[in-house]
Amino acid sequence: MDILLPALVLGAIGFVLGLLIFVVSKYFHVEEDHRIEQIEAMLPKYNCGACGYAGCHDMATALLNKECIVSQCKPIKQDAKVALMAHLDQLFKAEKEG
Amino acid sequence: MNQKQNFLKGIFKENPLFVTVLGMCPSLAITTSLENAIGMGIAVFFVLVLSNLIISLITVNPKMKELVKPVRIPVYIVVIATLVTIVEMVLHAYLVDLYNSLGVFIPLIVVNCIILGRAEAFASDNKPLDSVVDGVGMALGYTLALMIISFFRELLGSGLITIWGAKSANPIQLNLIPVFEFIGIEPINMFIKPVGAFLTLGFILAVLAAIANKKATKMASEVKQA
Amino acid sequence: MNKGLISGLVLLVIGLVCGVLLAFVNSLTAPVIQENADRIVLESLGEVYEGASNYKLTEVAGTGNVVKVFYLNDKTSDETIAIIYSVKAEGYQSTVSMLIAIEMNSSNQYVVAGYKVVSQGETSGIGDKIVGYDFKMENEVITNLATFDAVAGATFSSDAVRTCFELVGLRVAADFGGAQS
Amino acid sequence: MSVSALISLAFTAMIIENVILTQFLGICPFIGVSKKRSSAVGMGVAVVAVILLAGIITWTLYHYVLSPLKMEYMQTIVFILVIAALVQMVELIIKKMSPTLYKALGIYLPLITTNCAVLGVALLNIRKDFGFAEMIVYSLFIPLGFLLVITIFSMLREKIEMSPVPKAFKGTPIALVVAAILAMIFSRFGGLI
Repeated sequence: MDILLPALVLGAIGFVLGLLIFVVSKYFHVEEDHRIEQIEAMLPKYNCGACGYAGCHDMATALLNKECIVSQCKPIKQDAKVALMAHLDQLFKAEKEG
Repeated sequence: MNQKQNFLKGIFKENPLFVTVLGMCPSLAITTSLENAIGMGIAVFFVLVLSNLIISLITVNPKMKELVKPVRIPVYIVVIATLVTIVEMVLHAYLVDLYNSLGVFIPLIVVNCIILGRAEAFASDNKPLDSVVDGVGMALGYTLALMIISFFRELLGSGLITIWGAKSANPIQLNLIPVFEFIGIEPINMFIKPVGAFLTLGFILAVLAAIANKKATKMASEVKQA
Repeated sequence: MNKGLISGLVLLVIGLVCGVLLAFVNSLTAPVIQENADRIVLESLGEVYEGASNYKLTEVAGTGNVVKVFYLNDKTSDETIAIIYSVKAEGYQSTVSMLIAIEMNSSNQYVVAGYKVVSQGETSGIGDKIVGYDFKMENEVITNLATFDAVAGATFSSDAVRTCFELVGLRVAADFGGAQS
Repeated sequence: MSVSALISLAFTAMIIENVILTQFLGICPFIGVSKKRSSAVGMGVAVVAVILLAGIITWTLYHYVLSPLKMEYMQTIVFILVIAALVQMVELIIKKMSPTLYKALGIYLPLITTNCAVLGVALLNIRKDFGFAEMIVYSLFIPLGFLLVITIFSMLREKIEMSPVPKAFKGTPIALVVAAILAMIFSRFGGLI
């Protein structure tokens, strides 16, 4: 019993929070520029703030608006950095043509 | 990347504290003595290696990875928090002095960006063995960084470095007070205080930046000559 | 299956596993932690009651100005040997905290075995003399405050100490009786 | 606890035991998000809101759920889960409800899960054995101290950006040296109480 109760409580908390987050994210979803989401997915998602922006989402927005450069992200890995730069180049090119 | 590079990158090229500047809070707070730094290093080592192992075991199966994906951050947090709590309880039971001097910074390992960062950036995309090696490298790099900071702080602040057993009859010590006396100055108490924490880390980062700058200019001139 | 339900279930499973693990480790370490904590308390209690560490310790939260009650029981017979009270009272400008140890003598009277002012913030040089001062209460029956010797010139601070003894005197009989039953 | 004791607790929490300069909690956002004054203030206000909310919730949870069930040892894991979920939900709700509030405050919320001051204050409330009133005062004035210091610090950094700094000290190193000087100043306030 001493072992079962904590497990149940922790499991229940996890279950409720998981459901809650899902429900909230569904009903409070806001349509956004999908390009930001793409860029954000390529950032490390540490949300450490070392770049000077408020989290990776904010930096992704700034990258798209050409307000900052990829190197400002401190923890990003080298190969991810190269991939992200290429991705950004493509995006900007598409913007120019379109 | 071979295993050796994977291991060494945590210590030098991607040192979590000196290069990516993550996990600064505990590294400033508990580096008042070398003993604390080593203790913190061991705690982080245990948590980081095991969390990397467990998370890579969860995500090594593509089906599981897909299943966990929408809630992966909470899952990582639960795994990390469990490991941290285990470390906390073990320290509380068997190393009370260390537990007391590290204080609230043991449970705060949970929010140390290094651990969540490695889980997200490395362990979730790599095989268990690679992840363990990565964890060992990163934890050693972090411990090394903590030891360097605390070495300077304790040395300049008290002139006496005690590594183990401060209360026992013959602790392991490095006594440099005679050197201070020879030069004719007192140990600078300020370095044990918060001021010293910021100052020491600032100067170490500056020295590392200076070395990096020098290397860059050297490389540039070599390129020019060639 | 519903996506939200799946995320909830994944967290449920992880929570269950981690909960079991934590409870298991806790069941291993909790006794050791308790023992360590008791040892530290007993060491400090040893200052007011010699040989405190030879006994089994039971801590009970007190009521009102009696902060904590420490029962020292014999390890084998579980008989209450002594009770140490942590009490506080308002002094001249601060709260005075004391530890007072009481034991029963051969004629079934409750006598003071030792006492100590643990913390105070009284006027330095006057009121703070209560630290380490001999109030002539050692080995006296707790309800007999006639021998109580106040610090000259520090009425309020001494009164706080006196109040501490009175508080203990009021409840000591019940505590000894209560612990044995 | 008397009112005067609460006031002295508030002063201690905000100035003398300043989160950043003496307790070293929340250093990462302190160094990271202090390059511009506007974002520093936004971050600071978000921290105040979240720490107060998290403090109240975790304190209640501890005293009415964990403590009766004798599960005190699980505080770390429960607290961090609740805080992380709470912050994420608040962010999503603000985003939908009020875009203006989201711009000013909401975008700083993701940083808060990795801000150790939030979990730190929640744990300290328990470790220091606070009652309800003390907990409220502590969880309000600790982040106010954060707001104060990060605002001062961001103004200093805006000036430093334009000053000739040795090349090796550019960026984080000089920021840490400035923080050291600030810490030196704040350590003197200890004499006031």
